[in-house]
Amino acid sequence: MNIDHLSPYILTLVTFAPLAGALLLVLLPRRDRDIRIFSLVISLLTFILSLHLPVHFHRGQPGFQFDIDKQWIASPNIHYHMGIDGISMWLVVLTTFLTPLCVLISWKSVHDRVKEFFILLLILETALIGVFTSLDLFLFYFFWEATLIPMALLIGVFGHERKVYAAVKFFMYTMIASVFMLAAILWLYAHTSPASFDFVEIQKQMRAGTIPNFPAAAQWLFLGFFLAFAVKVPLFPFHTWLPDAHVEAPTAGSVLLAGVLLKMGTYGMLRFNLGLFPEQARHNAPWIMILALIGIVYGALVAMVQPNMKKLIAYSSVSHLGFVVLGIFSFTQSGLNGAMFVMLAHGISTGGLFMLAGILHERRHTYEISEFGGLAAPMPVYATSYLFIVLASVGLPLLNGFVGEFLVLSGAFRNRPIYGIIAATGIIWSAGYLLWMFQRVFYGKVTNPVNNSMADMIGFEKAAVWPCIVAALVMGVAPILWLGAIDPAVKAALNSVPELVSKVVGQ
Amino acid sequence: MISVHLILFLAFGAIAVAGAVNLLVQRHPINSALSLIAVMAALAGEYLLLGAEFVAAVQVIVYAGAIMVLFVFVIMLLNAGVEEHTKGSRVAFLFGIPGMLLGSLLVGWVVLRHSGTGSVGIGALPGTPKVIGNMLFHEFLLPFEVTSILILIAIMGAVVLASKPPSAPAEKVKD
Amino acid sequence: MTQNPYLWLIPTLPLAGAAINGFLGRRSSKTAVSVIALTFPGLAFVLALKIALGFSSAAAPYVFDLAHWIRSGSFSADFAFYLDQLSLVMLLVVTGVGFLIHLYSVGYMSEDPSYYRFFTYLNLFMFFMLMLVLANNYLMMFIGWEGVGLASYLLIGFWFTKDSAASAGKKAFIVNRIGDFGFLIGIFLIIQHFGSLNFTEVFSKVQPLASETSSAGFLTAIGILLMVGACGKSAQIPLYVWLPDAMEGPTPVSALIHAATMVTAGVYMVARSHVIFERAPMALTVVAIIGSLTALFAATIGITQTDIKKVLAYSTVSQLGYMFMACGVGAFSAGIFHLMTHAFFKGLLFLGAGSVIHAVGGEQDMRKMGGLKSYIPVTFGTMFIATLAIAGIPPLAGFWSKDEILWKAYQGSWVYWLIGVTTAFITSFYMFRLLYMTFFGDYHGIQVDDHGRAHAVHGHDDHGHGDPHESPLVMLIPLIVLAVLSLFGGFVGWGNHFQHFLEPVFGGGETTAEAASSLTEKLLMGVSVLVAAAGWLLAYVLYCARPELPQKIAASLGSFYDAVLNKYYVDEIYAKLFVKPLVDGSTSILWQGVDRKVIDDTVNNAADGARHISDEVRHMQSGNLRSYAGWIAAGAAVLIAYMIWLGVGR
Amino acid sequence: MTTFPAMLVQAIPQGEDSIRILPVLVLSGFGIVVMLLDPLVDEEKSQKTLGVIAFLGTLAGLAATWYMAQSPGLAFSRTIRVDSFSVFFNYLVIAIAAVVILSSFEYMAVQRIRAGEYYALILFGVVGMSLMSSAVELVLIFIGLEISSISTYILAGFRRNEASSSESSLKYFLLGSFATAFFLYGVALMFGATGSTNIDTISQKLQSGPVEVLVFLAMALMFVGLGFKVAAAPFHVWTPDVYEGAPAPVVGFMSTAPKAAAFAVLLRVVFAINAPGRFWFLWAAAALSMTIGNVGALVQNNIKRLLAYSSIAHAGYLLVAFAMTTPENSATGISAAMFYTAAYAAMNVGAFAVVSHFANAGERYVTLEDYEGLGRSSPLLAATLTIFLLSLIGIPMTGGFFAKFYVFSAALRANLIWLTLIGVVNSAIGAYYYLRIIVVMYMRESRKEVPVTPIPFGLGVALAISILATLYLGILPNRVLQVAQHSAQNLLAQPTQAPPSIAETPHPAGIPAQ
Amino acid sequence: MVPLSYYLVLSGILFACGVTGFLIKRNIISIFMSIELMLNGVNLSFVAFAAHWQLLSGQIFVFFVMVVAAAEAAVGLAIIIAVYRTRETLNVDQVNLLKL
Repeated sequence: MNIDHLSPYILTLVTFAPLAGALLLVLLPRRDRDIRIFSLVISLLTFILSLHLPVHFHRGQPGFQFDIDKQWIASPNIHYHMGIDGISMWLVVLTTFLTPLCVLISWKSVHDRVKEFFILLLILETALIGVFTSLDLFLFYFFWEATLIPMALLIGVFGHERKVYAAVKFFMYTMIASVFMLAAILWLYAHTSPASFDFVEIQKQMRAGTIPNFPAAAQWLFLGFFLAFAVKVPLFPFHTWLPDAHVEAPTAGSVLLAGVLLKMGTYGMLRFNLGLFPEQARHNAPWIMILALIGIVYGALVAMVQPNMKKLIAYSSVSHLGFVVLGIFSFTQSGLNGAMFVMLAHGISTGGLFMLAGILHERRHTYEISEFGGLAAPMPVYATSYLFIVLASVGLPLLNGFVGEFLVLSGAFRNRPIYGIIAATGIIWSAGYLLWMFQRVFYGKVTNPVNNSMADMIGFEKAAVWPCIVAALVMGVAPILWLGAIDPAVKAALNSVPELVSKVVGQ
Repeated sequence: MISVHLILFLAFGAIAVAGAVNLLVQRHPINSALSLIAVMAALAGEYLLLGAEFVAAVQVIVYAGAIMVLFVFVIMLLNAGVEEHTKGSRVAFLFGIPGMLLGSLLVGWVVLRHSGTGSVGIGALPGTPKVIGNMLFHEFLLPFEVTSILILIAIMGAVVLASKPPSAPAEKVKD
Repeated sequence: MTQNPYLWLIPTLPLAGAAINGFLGRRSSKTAVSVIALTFPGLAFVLALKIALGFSSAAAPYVFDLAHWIRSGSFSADFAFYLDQLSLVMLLVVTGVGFLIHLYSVGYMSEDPSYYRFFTYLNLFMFFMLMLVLANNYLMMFIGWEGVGLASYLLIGFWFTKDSAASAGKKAFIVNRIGDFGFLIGIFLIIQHFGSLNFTEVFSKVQPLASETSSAGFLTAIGILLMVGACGKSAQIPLYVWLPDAMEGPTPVSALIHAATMVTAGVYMVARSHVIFERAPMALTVVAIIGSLTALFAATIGITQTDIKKVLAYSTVSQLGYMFMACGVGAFSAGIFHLMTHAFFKGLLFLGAGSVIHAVGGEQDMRKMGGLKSYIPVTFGTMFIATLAIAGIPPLAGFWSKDEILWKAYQGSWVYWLIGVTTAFITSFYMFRLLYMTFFGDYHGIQVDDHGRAHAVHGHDDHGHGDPHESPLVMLIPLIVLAVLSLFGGFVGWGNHFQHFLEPVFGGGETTAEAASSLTEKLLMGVSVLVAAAGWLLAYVLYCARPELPQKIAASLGSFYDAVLNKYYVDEIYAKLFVKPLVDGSTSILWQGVDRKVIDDTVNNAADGARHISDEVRHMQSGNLRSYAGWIAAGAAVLIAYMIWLGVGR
Repeated sequence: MTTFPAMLVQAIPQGEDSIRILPVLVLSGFGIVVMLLDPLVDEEKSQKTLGVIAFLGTLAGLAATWYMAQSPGLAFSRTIRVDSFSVFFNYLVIAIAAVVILSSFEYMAVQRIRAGEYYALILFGVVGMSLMSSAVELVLIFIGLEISSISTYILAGFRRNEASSSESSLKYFLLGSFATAFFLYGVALMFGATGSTNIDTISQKLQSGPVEVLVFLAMALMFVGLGFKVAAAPFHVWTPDVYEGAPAPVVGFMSTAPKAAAFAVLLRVVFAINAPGRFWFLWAAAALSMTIGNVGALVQNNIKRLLAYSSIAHAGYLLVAFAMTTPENSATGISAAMFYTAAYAAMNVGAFAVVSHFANAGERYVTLEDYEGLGRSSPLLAATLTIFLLSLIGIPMTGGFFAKFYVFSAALRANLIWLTLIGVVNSAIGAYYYLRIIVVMYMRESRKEVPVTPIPFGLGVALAISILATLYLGILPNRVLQVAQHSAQNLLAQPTQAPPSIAETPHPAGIPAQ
Repeated sequence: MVPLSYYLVLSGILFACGVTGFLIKRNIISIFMSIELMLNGVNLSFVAFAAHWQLLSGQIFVFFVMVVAAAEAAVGLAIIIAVYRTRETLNVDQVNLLKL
């Protein structure tokens, strides 16, 4: 059966298809239209390829699937080890799903250096997928760093007024944080015997307790990893790079940044902080959860008063990602399932929001909310789509936002009721800032005459935004499709925390 | 009792140190150069005491002779005048001299206390031209040959640097 | 009982309607839209009736499992429907009244430019409301719960070009969210203690538990939290503030959502969870107190309002308070009974009000009306019936339910009864005040000819001539039907039929009521009737016989009157207490303060600091060769000293 | 008593011996050829022809190295050792020279520099370096050091009508000979302490007998000299000025090749001799260099000066690998250091090749402002430079990453947690100023008219080689690393029982001291 | 009989003088001469040690040092001339175009 032929290589294919596309793109002549079409085709191809994963994924079976493990470098003992479980699979699909939409939304909005733009976009996609598929710490770190450059360039070259500041801030923030992770990785490599970067191998040795003075160092290693991830998430108080990066980034950049890049952090926490240092994860959970709570409330409150649409969405991301972290460190089945689901949901809905914001910017070249008002009259379709996405991220039942938040909250509540309660206020705040923004932008009379003549969504924009809406709806109505794969993986992740198993039972 | 050897050593040493100090305090390069020659001559004497007659000879002929002549020549060529004081120099005096004295005292103390307590007599190791040449062409063949390259470079460098520079380079054409 | 495999169709049909109208409505004609919009809820109603007919009272709750929704570990919540007497009653009310109001809207909204949008929302509302009442577990109930919130948000803000409307919608949604927050926490508690949200499972686990009479346990907590949710949805103190503003929406919306169905969801939820409440007396007390206070409080405000819809709004709040009071004293069936009758007459009142507004070209201020009964007799007639009903004049619907509640309240505590009776008095007073101000005396309204404004503001039609005029037939039919229901709907309560019908749900817990002497009951009944009559009389005196008196009284009352007129300044207080501090605090402290000043500046300062140090380091490179030599010599000295120290040390 | 002819006969080196210095012979041969041809070919053509000859010379040198590698062993009465260690560094320095020569073609023409001496000096310099890397005799090392130094002193002053050039030459020369004097004094004391200048013998002596203070003193002094050569703090002060003033290709050359050779010597001195009491000094030097280099570079606007600071920083990273004590750690440390030199050479030579091309006549365009908008005006050049910069930052898949990676993992294996942390934090800070260049190239629009000429053939080849090397070391570092590890073994496992050379036996006719 | 250490101290003093000279002299040529002084100091210790160990190699080294010194002298003086040509000064404190 050809599936069995394909399965070992599918991850490699999915990961490197965009890169191959980018390389071909280098050779293509600078005819913008062809370049756009070509990159759209590539990204769609990648998406279709990636659908192979959920289709042939053995649900209910924990552990990594489709894995491929070949030695790459003998010394250091680096393996080309890729594999996915229910957790990473959906993130991969999320990435491949969002990229074509990014191509579409950039169709008209990018006129200058189109070629470079799409090359960077595709390279970025490869790097992102790689982060989620690689099981070798070295490989992981490579892809992790590799996401930096294209993203920084996307912001810095194709961004808006203060693009350079934002790009450098983004790069340095993440760079400085991730070197600590590198140090931790190196420590692990230096102290494992046989020396290895392999996640599974290290986990084995860690469990067997054969790593010399691991207990002493574990706390520091945990922090090393955690810092890198916390900055990426971004967890309060490491979040200040996010609003700047978002405001300055081009639409596609924002979409991938919010949709996928942030998930790298939470994914890392889930995979490595829990997977490798369960003990420390548990001991540090309280303050981490408190940071997450601060993030939820703080992000929401600050978002509420932002005069700039993109900044508002950025802060809302801080708030939503707070939910994810909270769920992860609640160490409950629901919490982790919820965290995973929020990641996906946030990817879709915030991605959609950024696209919609981009559509406005396209027409008015500003994100200032005060510039708009009463838009529902001139652009009804746009308004409706916007409302839909807004409701999704407000967490309305039957839309994707709700399921995740509900699970996270119930998990957090189970772990520490007060945390659950504080976090639950988030549903009030989110309704507050999003609906207020919606009202200021779309309701009331058209104050600024320019807005009367604003065109409604055009074909590309619909093609880019509506898939998000559909996805939001499907995820809200049939979350079971996703949870089916996530649940066992999460259970496995939790079981790597032996003394918590009892706690998990029943949830 | 104080041997002749020691007296000679002290005498030459005194001259050498005096010359060295004079090199420092003299403000005109020529004087410094002459005092340096004195130092070298004195050292030649020390070499003789140690039996390195050939070395002593070379010291006088090549070092004091050729090299220092080169110095004097350049001084004359550029008619370097008395060196004037500048702000940096005072700092150098304040820290440099005491620092160096301290350093040399430290080193000297160490040497006195910790180095091999052996002592050497007059002409302890006669370094006649013959034996020296013998060694140069056996154990030290390679270094010896290689020095030729060193000298080659030196000549070339001197030629390049001292010769008159060419006209200013031309701007590349932008096409 | 008979299987109802098509039960799931009941909520789905309106959804289908909404979908069709939503996607195609923009391009299709008004008639097509109205056909769609009417057919699907209509079919739902028919199905509901069919089920009701095939429904045997003895039947155990019927659960229809449709599909999985959330599965996480051992926790699961599915799309499943739960049909028992209680949900059947709600089902009939929602579909029935809902359909009538749809019918009414066809006339009322006929001139509105975005006609299809209205019916899309309306059908959507039906869908969520039915989900709510048919839910098999709390989470699915929550779906409907939030969904109806959404629908009301959309419908209140239907005329979104009006800022007040948009704000009202937002306010409604957010205030509801605050309630939902409580509800959600309650749900978490339930999960934590019962590991499930299915009604059957939860209740069966609750049954054996002892009543928390002595101390407040988690049941009490759950109860109170659920009540918080109910307060939000059913506009009880302190979360009632959104309902009056909600009158910004089109009148049919007010009738359907903010009178007949949605706002009663809270009552339904409390009744649904009666098993929990019965074991948490403290929670019940809370419910009762909130209910009674709200009833009285809102009624007093109702006296002074001059906007016809605002009066009805406050009266709704107060009536809902009644229902909660009933639940609070454990008379769940009475509460539900009142819920049903209230749906009839309050729906009727709103529709009537709509018809009036429609008649006078969009005017809502009663002081600009008067003497309309000659112009619009049918409206007057039906509204008169409704007024009688709500005032509790026998034998109309309101009388039975209100009397039932008062009697049960009396059994609970005489205080409740007293409040109830007072409220009844006030209610009948302001209702008749409304009636007199609107229909009697002579017409103070301007001869409306600037229909343009009328259209712009409300967009309902009135055929272009000056005098007030009767509404079209399509609007009158619902009025008449509801009037009939208000007249005779109460008789189902005759001899506690209704209560017995609901017994399988609420159990015999209330049959104790039978034990009490029926003499007192009769006595109290008399009192309440008298009170109602008194209210009527007072209203007659003040607003028909001696119209000049009210001003005097108002003047004499002075500031107290102002306070009541301004709804006790509650909105202002909330704004000052919560909204403003939140916004200002977030802006100045969190955003500009913490985010900009503290965090971001720290980062930037760190960068600048590094640059500054770098500048210092550069000055190591003075360019002076001797200083370089100095560095080298110094380094050498340190190194030599260190090495010698090492060497000597050993 | 042998006769003089007999002596001459004896003096003629045996076949083996001459093979083991074949690169030296070949290179000096070519150097001389270039010198001799210089007057013959006319000014215009001389640039190219001589350059090509010099390039061929380096190729021949590589071939010679390969041939030499076939017969490992000692030569010239144990002053030379041919083992994979020396072969490694021979290859490295000659390859660097080759690339630099390629990238100099255009520069020569543009700057009107006398080609003959230039190429000859490079070749002779390489001779010195190859001697440094294969000599096991301190005096020979000293001479090699002097050869390479003096040739670079001269090269630094090659832009002779630029005051800055001659100044840099002067500073380099004076400070250089100052430092060399220290080194020499160290050698003398070492000789005094052990009675030998042969590294093997010294290490044996040190292992066998008690280590006296004199040795420590000697070590200190030698460190001063070598520290200066590798630009390690606090002996780095000369670097920025000299690099700024010297011709760009020369900087590319002298920031890599002599450094590599000096590191080779340092490795021998530190590990082969197993220098006593070195740990904390090296630790401090590493930390200091990293920090000073990176911090100093943050605000630089002249790209050459910026890269000078960066080279200080990289010397610091490299020194981290030296702070090893136990033998097994030393092995990893040595291999890491060797890999680092190679990787650093690849990326830095490339970077300077770009700089020297872009600098244009009289090195007008060497500030960051000049690089504004390069990404638009010359995408290829910008992309190339970007690759080298990313490698210098240490982004994975580039040689720079693995270089840092090996060094730091070696350090961690030796439990140098703090040093590693200082290192990684530094490399993060360092990212900033490299990023600045990228930012300037891509994210800013050019404000002034900067001529960008197409990349000529020679330079193109040079860049291609450097890029390939950088990426090769970044993607398949294995082979190079294996070589490095093997040579590390060689370096550590010195023949303990070597027959004492005549140089150490008392002279037969020695007159007993009276 | 003179103790070896005397010779060493002497050479040390000379070396130190050389270093000091390098630091305090301002005329480039004088500075250069200080370097020569340092080398001389080194030479002395070479010869002394040679005598101490009875190893001629010590004396051989002196030759090499001298050669190196000669070479350095040639190059150095050439450089000095080049500098003088561009800057018309021999005062090292004024040769500071390159800084910071």
